[in-house]
Amino acid sequence: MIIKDGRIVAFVLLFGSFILYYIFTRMMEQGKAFKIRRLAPLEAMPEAVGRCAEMGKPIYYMPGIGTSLSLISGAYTLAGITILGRLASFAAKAGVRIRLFTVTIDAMPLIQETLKNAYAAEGRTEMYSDDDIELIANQSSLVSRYIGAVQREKPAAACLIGYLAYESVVLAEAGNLIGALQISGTVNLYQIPFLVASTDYTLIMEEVFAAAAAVSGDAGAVGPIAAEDMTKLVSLGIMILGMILAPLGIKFLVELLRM
Amino acid sequence: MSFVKSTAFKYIPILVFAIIIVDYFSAITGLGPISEYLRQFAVVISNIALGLGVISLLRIHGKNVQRRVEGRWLYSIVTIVTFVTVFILGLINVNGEQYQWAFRNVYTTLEQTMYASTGFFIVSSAYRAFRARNIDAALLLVSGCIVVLTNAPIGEVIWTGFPVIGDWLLGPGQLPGYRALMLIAGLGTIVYAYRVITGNERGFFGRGD
Amino acid sequence: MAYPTDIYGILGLWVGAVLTVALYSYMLYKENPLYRLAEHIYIGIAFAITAVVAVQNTNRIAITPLLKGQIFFIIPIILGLGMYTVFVEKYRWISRYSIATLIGVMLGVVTSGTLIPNIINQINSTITAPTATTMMGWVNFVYVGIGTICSLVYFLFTIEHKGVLAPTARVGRLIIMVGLGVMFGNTVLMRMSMLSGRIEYILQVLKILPM
Amino acid sequence: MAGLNIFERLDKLDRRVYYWLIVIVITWPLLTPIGLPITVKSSTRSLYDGLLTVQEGDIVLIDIFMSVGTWAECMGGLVAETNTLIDRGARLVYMGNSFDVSRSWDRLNELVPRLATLEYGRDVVFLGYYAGEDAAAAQMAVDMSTVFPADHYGTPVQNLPLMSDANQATDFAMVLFTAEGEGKWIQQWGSGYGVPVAGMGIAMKGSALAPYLASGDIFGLAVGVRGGAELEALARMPGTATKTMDAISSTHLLFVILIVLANLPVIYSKIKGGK
Repeated sequence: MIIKDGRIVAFVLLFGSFILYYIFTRMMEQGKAFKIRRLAPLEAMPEAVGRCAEMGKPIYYMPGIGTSLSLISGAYTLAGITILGRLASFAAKAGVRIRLFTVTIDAMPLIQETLKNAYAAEGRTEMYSDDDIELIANQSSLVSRYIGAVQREKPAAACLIGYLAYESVVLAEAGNLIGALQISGTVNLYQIPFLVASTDYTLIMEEVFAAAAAVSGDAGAVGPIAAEDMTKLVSLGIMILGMILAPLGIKFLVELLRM
Repeated sequence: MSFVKSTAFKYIPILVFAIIIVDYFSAITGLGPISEYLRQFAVVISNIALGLGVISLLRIHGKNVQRRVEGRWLYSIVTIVTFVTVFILGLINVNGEQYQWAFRNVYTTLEQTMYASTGFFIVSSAYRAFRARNIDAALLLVSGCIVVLTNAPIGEVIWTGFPVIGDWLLGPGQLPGYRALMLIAGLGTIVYAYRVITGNERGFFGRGD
Repeated sequence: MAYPTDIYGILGLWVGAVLTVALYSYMLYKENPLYRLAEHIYIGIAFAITAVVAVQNTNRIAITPLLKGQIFFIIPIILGLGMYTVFVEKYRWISRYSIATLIGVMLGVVTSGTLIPNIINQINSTITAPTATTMMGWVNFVYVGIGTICSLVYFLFTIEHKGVLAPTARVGRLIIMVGLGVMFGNTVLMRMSMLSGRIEYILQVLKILPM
Repeated sequence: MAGLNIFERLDKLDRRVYYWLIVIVITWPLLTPIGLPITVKSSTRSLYDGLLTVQEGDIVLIDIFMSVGTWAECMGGLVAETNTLIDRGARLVYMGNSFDVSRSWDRLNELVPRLATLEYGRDVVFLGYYAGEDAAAAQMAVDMSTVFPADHYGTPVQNLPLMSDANQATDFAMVLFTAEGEGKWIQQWGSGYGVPVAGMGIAMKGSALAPYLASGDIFGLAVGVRGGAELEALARMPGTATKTMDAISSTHLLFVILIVLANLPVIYSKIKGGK
């Protein structure tokens, strides 16, 4: 067998999805319109930046605590950095300073370029400063640093978008205490309840990725998102069929999925 | 040269991805070690890149000291001195008594303490979130409280029914929500990977900018 | 474990206790100089220890094999050092190669790590008939199955929630709320056990509780 | 605050009030233990029963995934497991992929003085830190010595008699995970080589691992400090986890009371709004 046992379905799933994404991208390029849903957290960004401009305060950004871009958490960190680009263009227009805290040290060049590009696009290259990117060694020391800075500087808004773990409740509550407008988002499902509880807007699970796509808005980004709903429908179909087959004692589908 | 500077690197993620994923699916021997080496390469790159963080730390705090920024520079000295001392001690001998003392009494303590501080924040977070404004919030509240009372021995003392309902909630009760969230996270991740691979994600390795 | 008798041991315990109190003074009082001191010690020591570990790792994974003749370990070393070109505008393109390698590995790890656990296993567990053929087993099977389907419908976004989809998505949302409540409640256990550990430590240092 | 009724005042309660309340309700039972009875959950019992099937000389792998931050949650259970396994005469191999794992190992030795009575290298080995998840576990399953050419103290594994008997997955009677990182053992050692897998997880693992428990992929699970206390009760060795349980009771009760208080203003305003 060319494909390892137990991974055939995974193979079909991965490349089947890729083909589907490609088809939808092409459809979109040929004029078919897909509506990407409204994402309130993204739409709240101008408000957050506006508030900072009004109060003369910076906005805080935290793309999560993934230790390296090369890990699974790196995907969420990367999405967080893409969304940072969007925020930075609003911030550049309003002249609001972004202060960023991160432990993903190997993402530093990427963060730097994202900010520099966003500022340059608005003709505000002078806004960039290396000092606004604070790299911190690990998760818990970042927590101590962030909540300390929040109290001292009292930012008017904060974004926590990326791979978040236990710190989400601490950072969000610290921001809440000073009345900052907070936008959050994570794919770590254990943290969703805390973010929903303590921040004003939350990107839940895949919305983080959808938001990163909405940032660019072109066919290559939006098409696959529309196709994703198709993969959900397929999953639903399999589950409904399986639910009917199980009581009849037919194990065919279960066996098939194990392939 | 401009190809090397501005374009060639965009193909590297695709190449590396292809090697790892082919190794994952196929039984071709020989790819396994390459894929494993690539993962190790990533670890090495990240570890070497840590120096960027050290530079950032020394620059930010060094500037504070140099400019005598009020209310900050003395603290910045503490940061720099702590870093330099412990780092040098560690380089000399990681099993040395002084380094281990700092590790055990300062670092370990701070780690445990900061992590545990969530115990405070989780309560104030719940105090605000757990309000039965509508049926959705009421369900969150009730299921949360039952689990809390299931985990604590006192719950059983109050009512023997708590662990019974709680164990159901911890098992099948929460499973559909958990599964659906896992599923959409998974499907969303695959889409995202596709966008990065095809260069449709912004950023310097994307098509845009 | 007994209460230490040597000066370094006792000093260590007290340093630990003071740092614990310093960090908690933020929550129990407010941001203050003592907290700030602990914070600055923390970011310094965390970097020191992470950096020592990074040096060890680099040595172990790359430099030792390189010196033993595994010449290709020069690649990650060069790519790692390439990261530092961000400080020189003219050569910063080199850092893109390092980042590109990291992202490539991430893509491989993410896709291979997601397909089976996140997607296929979740679907398969939902449609696998219960092993114990009790009444409760089947009730749970039906609840979990229908619940998962409803919750997934809630997350359909390009298709409007109309007709039969509207009540399905609504039920889905409620079921997700139950799940989130359980996760919240469960997390409380861990947070409180850790906080209790810290308070016990302080009481031990003060010799109120035995070590 | 004048002019506000009690409910509105409750709504605006300074959070430091309940932060202090938490400190008080944790301290109080630590000083005067109540000792509420702890009922053992079935998943913990199956873990313990599994430990009791270990025969003299069997080799058990214990993966200490926890960082020092998680001691309060998982150390009690790890101690109870270790003690039980020593009673059974098992040979123990410890490792972990948190870089501070050596601190956890030292702490375990302080809490289980009997570990020192075993002969190091023959009955017990601490291999130390390893990096990576599935790939590392898969490699260990085939040839342990390629992942760990030497133990934590730098002794080559060839010089450790225990490791010559324990060089691949099938040499082990079971794998116990601690805190997290269970996925690789379930996938690589459980499904791959049929090695029984179980362990103790942080509280959140109670939800995440429920399906694995139901399907038999893991034979038992102790959940968080509560699970640790249950293990201690089964092994009749009350320790750190049991001590914590009173504080767990008091804080959890406080938590529920605060939630009820928080809801009074909501109910009040609903009644008032309804009029």
